[in-house]
Amino acid sequence: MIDKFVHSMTDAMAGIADGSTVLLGGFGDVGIPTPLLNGLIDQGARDLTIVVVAGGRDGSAIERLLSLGRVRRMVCSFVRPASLAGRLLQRGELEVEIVPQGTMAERMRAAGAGITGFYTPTGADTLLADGRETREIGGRLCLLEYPLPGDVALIEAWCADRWGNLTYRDSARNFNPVMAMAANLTIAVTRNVVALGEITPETVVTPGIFVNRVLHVPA
Amino acid sequence: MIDKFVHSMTDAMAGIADGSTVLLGGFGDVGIPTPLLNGLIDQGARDLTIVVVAGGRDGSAIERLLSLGRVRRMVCSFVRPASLAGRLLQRGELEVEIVPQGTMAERMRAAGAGITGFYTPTGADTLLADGRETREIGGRLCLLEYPLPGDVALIEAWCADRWGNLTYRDSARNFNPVMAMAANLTIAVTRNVVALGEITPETVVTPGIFVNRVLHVPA
Amino acid sequence: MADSAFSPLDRNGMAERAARDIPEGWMVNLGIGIPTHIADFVPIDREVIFHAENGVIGVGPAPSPDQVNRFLINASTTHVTLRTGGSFVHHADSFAIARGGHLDLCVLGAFEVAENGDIANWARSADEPVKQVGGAMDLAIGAKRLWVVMEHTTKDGEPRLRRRCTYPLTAKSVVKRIYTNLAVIDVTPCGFVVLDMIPGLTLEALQTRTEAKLFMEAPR
Amino acid sequence: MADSAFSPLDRNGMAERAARDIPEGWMVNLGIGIPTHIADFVPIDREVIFHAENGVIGVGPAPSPDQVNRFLINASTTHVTLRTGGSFVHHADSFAIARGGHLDLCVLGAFEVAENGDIANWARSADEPVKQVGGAMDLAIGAKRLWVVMEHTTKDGEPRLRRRCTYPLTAKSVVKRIYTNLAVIDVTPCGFVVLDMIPGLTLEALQTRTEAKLFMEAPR
Repeated sequence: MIDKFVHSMTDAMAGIADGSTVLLGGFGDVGIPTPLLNGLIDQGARDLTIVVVAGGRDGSAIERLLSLGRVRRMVCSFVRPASLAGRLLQRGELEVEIVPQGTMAERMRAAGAGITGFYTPTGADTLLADGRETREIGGRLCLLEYPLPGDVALIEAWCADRWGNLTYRDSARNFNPVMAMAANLTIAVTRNVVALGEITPETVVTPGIFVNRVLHVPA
Repeated sequence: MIDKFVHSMTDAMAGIADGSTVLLGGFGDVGIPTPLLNGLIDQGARDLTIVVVAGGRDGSAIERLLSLGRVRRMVCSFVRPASLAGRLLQRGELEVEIVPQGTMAERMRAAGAGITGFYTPTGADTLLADGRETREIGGRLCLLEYPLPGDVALIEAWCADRWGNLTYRDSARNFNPVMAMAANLTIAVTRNVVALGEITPETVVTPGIFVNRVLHVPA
Repeated sequence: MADSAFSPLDRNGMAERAARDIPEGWMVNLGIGIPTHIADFVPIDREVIFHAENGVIGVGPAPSPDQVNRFLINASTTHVTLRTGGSFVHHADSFAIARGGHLDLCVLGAFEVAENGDIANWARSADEPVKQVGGAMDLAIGAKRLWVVMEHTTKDGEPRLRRRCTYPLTAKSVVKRIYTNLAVIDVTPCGFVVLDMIPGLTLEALQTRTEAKLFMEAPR
Repeated sequence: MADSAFSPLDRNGMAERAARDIPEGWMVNLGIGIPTHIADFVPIDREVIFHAENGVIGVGPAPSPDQVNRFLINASTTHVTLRTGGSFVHHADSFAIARGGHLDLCVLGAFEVAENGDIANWARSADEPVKQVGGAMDLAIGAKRLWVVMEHTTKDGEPRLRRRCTYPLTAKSVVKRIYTNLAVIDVTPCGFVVLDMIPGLTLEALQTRTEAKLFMEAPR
């Protein structure tokens, strides 16, 4: 019987190695897998590359991970100068790769979809293209982008079943389904557990094939 | 009030020009927008390029469109030699571009997503790559593919509301949502009409923004 | 500049002015800042579908304090409601919408717009160590139309409507129209064409606040 | 070939043999032809998730004639059922699964397999005017493992296990294992390694039916 539920945070975090690239779901305060981030902090992996939309709000688990010096590199679409990430960056204590938000999502989708590179007009006429390969396609300057895969994805779901089929609540969907398909090891925290089949076949958002472990942490 | 329903086949087919590229949903006998194909036959547009997974079964509306000489070119993933499309091809009366099925889907997705080109290992080591641009990425030979947009997409839905939000039934989903996003003019036939809001926000498969016209043809 | 027989629009005034020009049926993305407030001035019975790049299609008005759904925010991370008919998509699909030309309109704030349609809205200098790109570059190149809402000049009176942008670009040749606190200006192949000015403002006075040359169509 | 003290497997026998090696929990795509029948030999309580490239995840057994759902077919366009826990995705997502390495296994039919793992399964000649590619190229390059199920030789007795494929390739260096009516053979960096043969067949007899060199691990 396929059963992707794990029953402890230790089991959920098992095997996350130092130096891993970790994709972190969420946008704003919504859809962030905070219990798993706290689990990662306790688990101890360091020298991490994290991929997350933004640098983490004051008081967030991401900020705590940064403050503990566990992150070497952050791939994100923006950093506020006044945030911890902004200060670490200015002090040279954090590498940051700034990626347009849509390109960031698309690079992860490419990783999950076996697309080994793609061209996009996004950013092609900007200083983000400095020194990079561009190509004119249909009269538009386009930038060559490569996939952004994760060793691990930490995501938040609303409902999950034992196959790892997931749904999301409202705008908590955001990056979570994209990251689920882009990582070798996808770990979901879910607010709700349902029996197999309760999520109807037409309404599964992330098929369980993209999910390796599910931890139930009630709301 | 936004209302994408049209109330006659004439209105549904209005403006489809000679020489158009028409994306045709469906796989096997499932999810084919047969009423719209019949509408297209009556509407009269010719010199068409059609994009469809396969050459059309005997007795199908696609075969009828072909038999009337309305198709100049077909982009598809396979043609049976014994089919009408196969015979037209062998007689030099039909241009055919054979595309691996996943690449075909991805090229339409790229068209809909503003991706101006992508690399895939699919077909890179085969004669489909003859004379085409390849690139080694991460040690794998990859083929450069370009978007496959439609002037028109004809698709089949299960439920639709007046904003053009759509759901599909079972495996009738197939190419339909991908084609919906890849065409300038997306025309859906739906078996069922529901009030706005009856398709819950989490279960909309094709948001109405991808849909221009909806025709109700009860099952 | 001794002319003062006019009152520049405030933020709400600019948002209201832009809202007037958005017809029913458009799919519209509103950027952070003043653009977000445009939705407040589109009457609910004029069906405009607002897209938020965090995957919300059909953003509705702000909720009353007792009706906040903490799972439902817009791209400014403000709590919103969802209109009947709205739906959710994931981030890759949401930016497929933005980049793929499915937005009839995107409205962004900016530091500067040039007469060739270039926009600069994400960094004040190429050397800034801390960068804030977000989704603006994807939206700017992808929407069918890009409008900008911004103050006509900086606080120090420096013009924001430029011959060429002085700040790092967000995208080239994309802005179609600018709503400022003083005027509505189209960006055309011939440059900036003034469509509308606030009462009491003269074209000469507007030109003194604008680096690039302004044009005005002859009245008919 | 006077040896006849063995009975080659029939199509069901080959499917049954391959089914034995598929463990619970794998996500598996089965190609058209004999591979499709492998599912019939995986007991329902061994949870294997079958993927059909037309967007079905969790393909179940064939329906009884009175339970056919005409909206539910597999990639061979045969009516199927859906297992509890199954789901539907669209074609682009379905091939993202195939190409993106999310299939633990794909099993295809083939005309030929070479000792370097090349597979030829879509055209008998480069000059064939009518081509049938389908989804095989995407599946062949994308799955974590590619197995092939095919007759060991053609009807005319020509070998299908080749030093190099003579037909146009579907993909290079991808086949990991071959199930024929005579044997189970791994494709390794050293070439073809025989894992299993039908009773009564000798390695010598198998080699006479195989173009490329066969190896067998020493028994322990």
